[in-house]
Amino acid sequence: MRGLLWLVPVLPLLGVLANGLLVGRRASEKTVAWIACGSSGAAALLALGVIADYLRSLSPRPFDLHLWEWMSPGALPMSGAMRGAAKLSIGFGLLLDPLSVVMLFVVTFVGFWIHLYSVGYMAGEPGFRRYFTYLNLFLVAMLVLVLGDGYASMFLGWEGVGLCSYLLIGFYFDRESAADAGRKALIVNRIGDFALLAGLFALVGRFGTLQFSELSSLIAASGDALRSPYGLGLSFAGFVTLCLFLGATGKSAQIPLYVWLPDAMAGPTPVSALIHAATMVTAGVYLVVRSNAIFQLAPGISALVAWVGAVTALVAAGFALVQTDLKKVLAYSTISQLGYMFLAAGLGAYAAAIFHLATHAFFKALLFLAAGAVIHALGGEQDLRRMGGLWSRLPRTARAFGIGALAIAGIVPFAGFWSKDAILSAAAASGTSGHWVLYAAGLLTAGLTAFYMFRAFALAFLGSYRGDPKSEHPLHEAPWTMALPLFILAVGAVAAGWLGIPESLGGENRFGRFLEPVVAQLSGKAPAELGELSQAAEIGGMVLALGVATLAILMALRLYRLGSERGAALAERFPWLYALLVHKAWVDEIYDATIVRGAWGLSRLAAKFDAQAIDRGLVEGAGRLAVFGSWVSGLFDRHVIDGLVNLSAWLLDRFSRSLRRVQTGAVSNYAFALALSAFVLVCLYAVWR
Amino acid sequence: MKPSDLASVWNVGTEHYLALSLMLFGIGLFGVINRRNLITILMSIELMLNAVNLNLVAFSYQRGDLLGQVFTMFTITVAAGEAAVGLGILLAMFRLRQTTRVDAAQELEG
Amino acid sequence: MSFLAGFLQENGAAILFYLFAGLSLAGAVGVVTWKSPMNGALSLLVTFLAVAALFLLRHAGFVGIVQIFVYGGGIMVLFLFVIMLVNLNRIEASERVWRQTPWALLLSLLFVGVVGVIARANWAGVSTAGSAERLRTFGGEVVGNPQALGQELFRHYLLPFEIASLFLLVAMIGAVVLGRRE
Amino acid sequence: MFDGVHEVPILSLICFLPLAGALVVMFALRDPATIRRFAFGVALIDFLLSLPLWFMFDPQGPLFQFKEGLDWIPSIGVRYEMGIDGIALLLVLLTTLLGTLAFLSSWSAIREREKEYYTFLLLLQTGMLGVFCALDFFLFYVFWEVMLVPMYFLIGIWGGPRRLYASIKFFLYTLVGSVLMLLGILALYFWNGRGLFGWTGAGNPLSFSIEQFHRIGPSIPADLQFWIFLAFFVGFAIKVPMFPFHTWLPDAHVEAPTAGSVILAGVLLKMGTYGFVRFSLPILPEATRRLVPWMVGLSVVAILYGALCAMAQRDMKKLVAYSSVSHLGFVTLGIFALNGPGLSGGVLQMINHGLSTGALFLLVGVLYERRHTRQIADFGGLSAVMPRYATIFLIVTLASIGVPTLNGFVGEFTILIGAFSRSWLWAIAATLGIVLGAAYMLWMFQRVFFGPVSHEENRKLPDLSGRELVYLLPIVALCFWIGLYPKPFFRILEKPVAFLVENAERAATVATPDAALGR
Amino acid sequence: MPFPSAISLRDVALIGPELLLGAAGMLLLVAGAIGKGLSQKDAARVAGFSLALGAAVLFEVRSVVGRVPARLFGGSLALDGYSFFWQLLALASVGLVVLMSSRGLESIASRASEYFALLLIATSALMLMVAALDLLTLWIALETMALSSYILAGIFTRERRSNEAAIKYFVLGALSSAILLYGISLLYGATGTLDLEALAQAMPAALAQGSRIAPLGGLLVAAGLLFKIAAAPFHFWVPDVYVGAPTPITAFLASASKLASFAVLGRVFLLAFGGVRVEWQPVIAGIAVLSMFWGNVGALTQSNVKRLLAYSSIAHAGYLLIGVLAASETGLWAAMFYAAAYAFMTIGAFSVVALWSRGQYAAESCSDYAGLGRRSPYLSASMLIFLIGLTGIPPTGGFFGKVFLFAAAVEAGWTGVAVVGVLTSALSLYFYFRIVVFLYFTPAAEPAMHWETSPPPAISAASIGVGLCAALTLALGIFPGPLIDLVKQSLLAMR
Repeated sequence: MRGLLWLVPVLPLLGVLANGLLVGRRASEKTVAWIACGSSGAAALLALGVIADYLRSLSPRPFDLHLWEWMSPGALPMSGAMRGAAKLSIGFGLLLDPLSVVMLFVVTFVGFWIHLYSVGYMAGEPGFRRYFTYLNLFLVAMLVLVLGDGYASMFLGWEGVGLCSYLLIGFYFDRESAADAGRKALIVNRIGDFALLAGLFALVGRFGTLQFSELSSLIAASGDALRSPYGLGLSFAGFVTLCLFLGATGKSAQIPLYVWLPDAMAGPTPVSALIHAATMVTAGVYLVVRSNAIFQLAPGISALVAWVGAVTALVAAGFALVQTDLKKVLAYSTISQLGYMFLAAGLGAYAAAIFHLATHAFFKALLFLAAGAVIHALGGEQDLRRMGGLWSRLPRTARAFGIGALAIAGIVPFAGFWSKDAILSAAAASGTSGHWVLYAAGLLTAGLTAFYMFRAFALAFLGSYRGDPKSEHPLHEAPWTMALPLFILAVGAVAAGWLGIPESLGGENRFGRFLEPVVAQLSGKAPAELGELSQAAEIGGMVLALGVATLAILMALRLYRLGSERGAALAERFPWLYALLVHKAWVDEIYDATIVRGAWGLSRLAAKFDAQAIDRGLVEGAGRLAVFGSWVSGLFDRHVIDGLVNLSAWLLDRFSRSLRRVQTGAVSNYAFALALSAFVLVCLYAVWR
Repeated sequence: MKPSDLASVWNVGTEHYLALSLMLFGIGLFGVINRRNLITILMSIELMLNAVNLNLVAFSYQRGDLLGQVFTMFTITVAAGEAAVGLGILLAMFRLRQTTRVDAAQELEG
Repeated sequence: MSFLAGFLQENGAAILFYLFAGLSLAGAVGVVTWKSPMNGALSLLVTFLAVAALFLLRHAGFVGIVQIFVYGGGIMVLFLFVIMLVNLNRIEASERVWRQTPWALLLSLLFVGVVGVIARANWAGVSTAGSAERLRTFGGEVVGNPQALGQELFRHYLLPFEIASLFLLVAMIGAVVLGRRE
Repeated sequence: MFDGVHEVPILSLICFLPLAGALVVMFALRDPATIRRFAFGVALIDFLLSLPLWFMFDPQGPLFQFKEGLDWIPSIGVRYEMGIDGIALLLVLLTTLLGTLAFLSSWSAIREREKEYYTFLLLLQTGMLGVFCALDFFLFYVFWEVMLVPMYFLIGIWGGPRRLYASIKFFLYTLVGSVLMLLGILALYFWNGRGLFGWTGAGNPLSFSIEQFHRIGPSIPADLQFWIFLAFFVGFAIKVPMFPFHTWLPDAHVEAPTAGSVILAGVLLKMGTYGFVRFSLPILPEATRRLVPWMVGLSVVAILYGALCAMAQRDMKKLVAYSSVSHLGFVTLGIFALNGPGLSGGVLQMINHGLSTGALFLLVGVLYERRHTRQIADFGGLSAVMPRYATIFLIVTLASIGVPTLNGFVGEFTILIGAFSRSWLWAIAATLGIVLGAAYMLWMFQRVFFGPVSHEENRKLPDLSGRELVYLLPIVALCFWIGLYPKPFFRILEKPVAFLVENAERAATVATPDAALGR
Repeated sequence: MPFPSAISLRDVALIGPELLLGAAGMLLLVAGAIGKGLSQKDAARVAGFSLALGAAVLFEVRSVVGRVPARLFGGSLALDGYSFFWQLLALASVGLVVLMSSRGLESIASRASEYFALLLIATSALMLMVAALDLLTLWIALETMALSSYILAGIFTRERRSNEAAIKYFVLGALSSAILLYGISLLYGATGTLDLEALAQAMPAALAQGSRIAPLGGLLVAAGLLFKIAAAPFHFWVPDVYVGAPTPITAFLASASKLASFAVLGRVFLLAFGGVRVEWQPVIAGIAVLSMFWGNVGALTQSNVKRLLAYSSIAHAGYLLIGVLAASETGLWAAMFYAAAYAFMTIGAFSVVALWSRGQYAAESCSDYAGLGRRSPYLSASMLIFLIGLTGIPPTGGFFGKVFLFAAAVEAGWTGVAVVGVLTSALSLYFYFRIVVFLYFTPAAEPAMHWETSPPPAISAASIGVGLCAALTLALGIFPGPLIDLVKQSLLAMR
């Protein structure tokens, strides 16, 4: 059965081909939908089969399905550990181990339901077929990403998902904003990839392979050799991990590269659910966990990861407090939750990170889909201030959203509670210096999360409808294709956490132990791991977190039950804080300024080139610089390089004309010249002798 | 004057002839590059040839072999031929331009 | 008196040389300075004759004679003939001095000077005692300059001689082709 | 093992078939339509003829295969020697393929003086094939120069408004380069023989045989190597073009007709890099080793500089042209990494660039044929109007910015692996070029295809015709093939690359490039 | 009187070709004189026939003499491979000139016989000149050739330009030959001999004794010869005379006369002054560089095709000089090869010019050629070939010639000169291809009336000549082997 692993990504690929090439322009939405959902559903089922087969086998060893040799570019002289030249061979294959099993399940499961949901959501859109082609394509890429048996294969998927997100964000390409957002996303990701690539090259240069299996053994073998200084004043391990982590921040929207995710909400809501909440954005976390072996050799960078995660989580949660656009709220919440995962990964609690990843996939997807249903019902309205009172009108959606909200807020026994608790206790128990600060940040974030989520809930569903009454009538509950996924995911959001009930509550943290083989500690001092706290302390922590969350929820409901007036009042109380949050700490502007200050006067020149460059944000700033640079280099081309050539041409021309002037046509002059030449000849010789 | 110089003055040797021919040559050259009347130019060329003849004859005397004189015969011949052709060209020019001034023929240039 | 005779006895050759040298130079200067070609032609004649005399002084009797005949006879007549033909008064006397004159003068002087200086380094000390005999002997016996010359010419320089005939033929054709008025 | 086949002088056939075709077109044919069909037929047959090479070439076999040899000018040791190794094989196939496509693309684009046009195109084909097949340096040089003339005419007669300037500029630049190269060749020739002025030679019988030069190369004294390398460098660097010599490229590209640009970008530029691989590296290993820092530096400059220039362009063709500068910077970077991945990646990238850039020019040509403008600003929202066109354009764009599963990635990835193990500093700088590449290509793509349809006249643009699909799809297919399963290509390159690498190793190492690169 | 013993009939027989040409010339004269003379066509036929016959006899002589170089007339003439090659080349190029003379001489039809007679006599003089072994013979032959070319240049006595050309050529030619003669006299004085082989011995000795006259004479001789081969800075006559003279004569000056003078230069410098090459090599190097530069740069801004070709001829003098400069076997045979290639290319180019200029319409300005590529495709194609060849791009003889010359320079260590050479030849592309631009890239501006008035004749002797030149240029570019062998052998014979 597991031999069929290769078929899992191939099925959606077939869907892509079928929808993209075979069925013509006028294929009915039904056909398209059937092909798309059929292929992804089949993939999901097959995945389940494979997973079951894998689990059933006693002592599940990693199952590496080598498909073909991808790149075999000759021999490469090795540096460091292994001397001599290694025959480089970069293969393409799929790997099944606990980690990828988890990811595989999440991706196929959530992916399928979102496909189904999209059928209803996208009904009647002009680009229906294109949409599903892209969506299937994304599924393929994501599967390759999580199943790839080496960094090369993974990178293939990595780039693929980036591409699909570019296409899907820019799905409504006739809106400039969408197109820009798409490009912004892709280029920010490219910046991350650029770091990631550097990391991979370093690995190849050192070990001559990119296969996970070989690498982990090689790393374990070389051990401390990797701590020797390498570049940028870092050890080899440090260099590599830093590169990898930068790549991760790009994909997973962490500080400093998070700016693209909020804009990415320009895409259709199911896309936001699938790509920008459940799966793609978690790839960064996956990467870090996948590379845990080498991360463990770079404690410094690991700490960095933890801190970046914590700060991102806190800040993003803060921004989410004041958003008025429902999807933006969710977007920032996603960023914040991803921060959580990185916090865990940085602390060495890899299992916890993945655990939270999985649960988050469920409830965040659920939240997005619910939000999508709301938006769908309101005919595209996204502004919370024009909602309200939908509890009665959209009961199913409202309940689904509620469940999701409870889950993310971390209320017992919803999924979020368990995973979040795992992370917090990891923070508490961690040996990393300043781990209490991290813990506090986590706790505070938890509170904020609960607050903004229920703020949104209250604004959307409680109180009275504030939108323009005209759009009230067509309000309708979503069709079953949208409702069913809501339901399924809601179940997931409730139950997914139960896999990881810690021992302290009498559960046997199945999840954690399942992942053991992947995240096993290397020999040497292990960073703190789950279950080192005393049971009492752990339970205390749980209660504390729970209390904070509940408190936050109540506050939120109290403030926003009847609308945003009280919230506004609160905002007036702390104007500076409010401003700070509303303007997202002016990060975009700061990026802009920092990039542009490099050449502020010049940017106006650059702007001449393209209105595109007059735009805010990191990418556009960079674009502006680049455009300016390109303008300069254009000048250089025309005036210096060509200039030299033209100059010589001009000189030659002058020369030629003067030579012609010598040719006066007067025979006497010629005779004189002739005699003179002879004379000069004689003189030169006389002198030279 | 030192006696030696006196001697060199009074016993005339090859060098005297060469000096003379050099002067003739120079004068002829000057005529060619200075005068613009074709006839005068032709005459100056004859002067130069004569200078050469002097050279040759002087050398042949010094070396005591006849080659120089033989060569002189040829030079004279050539001089005659060139004069004939030169004058022919001059006539043609005169017919075309009613002048023998070479600076009248200055259409081709550049 | 006797001193003078003795002087002439000793240095007759030198005196003659200087005399004719002066004449030839004078003529040459005349050629390049007279305004009118006619005067130029006449002074050219002077040069020709003086040079012929100098040939005789260098024991080149035959060549001297040829010089007189060909130059004094042929070429000079040719010149005069042409000058007549193009109808003297129609030849506007070209002014002798113009833009180029100083340079021309300078160049000619420099040429003479430099070549003179270069040559002088060698010529001083070249044996001046030429042998006149060898110039009129052939195959051991003294036959006189003309015959010796003839022998030389037809023994060793037959080919150039023939080519010279070709040359004269060309000159003739040229004169005809160019001079003919159609 | 293929003796039976080797009786057939297949390389000569492939190389001179177009010439024969050109003669026929010149003297025999009148009617444009027939000329068009005939010329295309010739090109197609040529391509089909070249296909067997791929199958009959034995990667384990000797370095050069399908060899042919005849005395040409025995008195000075010039021979007519043909033969190809893996590198040349790939380039020959690329040439025949792109040639065929170029003919197809000219089908409706060229409607005046077809007779001359197709004659020159066929002559050009012969010249290029000869360059890649020649195993005699002199023969190589002859083809190298012959090829300039038809290209000059293609630009000069059928080019754009500034064609006169562009054509003569192209011709002069390349000619200057090649004549200097000639001096290098001669020096080599004499050193192989009696020797030349300062240096006493190896005393071998006079010959221009490339293999002979490969043999004696490493024993050439270093200072002579240096001078010869310089001479070669000028010739090849102008052709590539490397950084300071590149200004002829944009002009030539913008003015040339579509087919011209395709061949220019697809094949002509490769001759420079091919020259480096075939001559500079193996024959002058010592000089190469010493100059690696400069070469790598220039390559990286070219990568970034070309990318920046590309970003500034408003004219699609110009943009693509500058992107070529950047891409070829990658190629040279890989070549002068002087290790397995770098070299094989570099060579593979030659092919990739040929395919993707060729395709880009074809696509721009398609648009130009419809709208007679190449200004990016004149378009927008095309993906609504011409979805098929947009799709293919997107795929090719992605290929050229090196997205995995497409060919560009394989090349750049391997090149960078090689470069990285030389010096991670340069490699990272080069990697930046990839980011920029994404920026300018997608930017163009967005401005042309996304957003609302900005110009009314664009609403009616017809989508790709059957013929256009026919000449675009093969390229797309190849892009995917190389992107997903490049192994056959690597296998073919294995031997030549190994040869080059060990040649570089063999050269007495004075200053290791890494140290020179401040590693 | 007994026939001088030094001369044998054999010698006379062995200069059969020259005698034959001379005789043919006189025959033409006589035939032209009696009655109403010969028609242009007949005269041309006679000339062509005698040239062909001369060539045949030449081969015969060659076969009789065999490989060993023969000394004739007491060593004043040498029949060796060197002279054989140049004589053959002279015959070939004059033959082509005769072919192209079938056009454009209408105005002097009455003097056709004299015209061809002069051409023939010049040829025979020229053949003697390249074989001459002593300066006397050499000089008189040179003078004969020069004199006839003065006349030929001015043979259009009714045309001001032709006459002006004649004047300039004559005055400057006479001046230069006077200088040359003065040099010869000095040489004679310094060494007492005019025999080249004797000089080869005498020169080093004289220099060893620190003689200054000998080198002085040598320099003046060099000046005279450089004038004849139109090397800068002795080239001032070239552009004007080339433009003014009748096009066939221009071709003659640019090919036969120039190349024969070059042959003489080569013989004098490498044979007579060979022992003292270090003395003159720098001079020649300077002259070569100057010529290449002056010729090519001067041509850059020319719009008159004949003038442009004149400048290119100056440049090519420079290229040829590289062969002498190298003073090596490679250099010499390279120069000989290039001379042959150059002769065909330049004669071809001039023939095309002659063919395109008809009646009053002198197609000499580049702009007159606009759009000719379509109207007379074959001539344009040939012109293209010649221009490519002159630039030195394969597959033409010009390419190989240049390659070998530069090779010689590199081998001899004159790399700097070689670099100048390659760069200037790359530069020359610019002006040669300006003609191409007009031929092919620019449409005919006005419906050029001259074509309508007189459509180009389908096939004429001149066009045949063009075809021959084009074929030869290409042939030398694709199969240079035979010619290379020929020149190499001729050098072997010279040693």
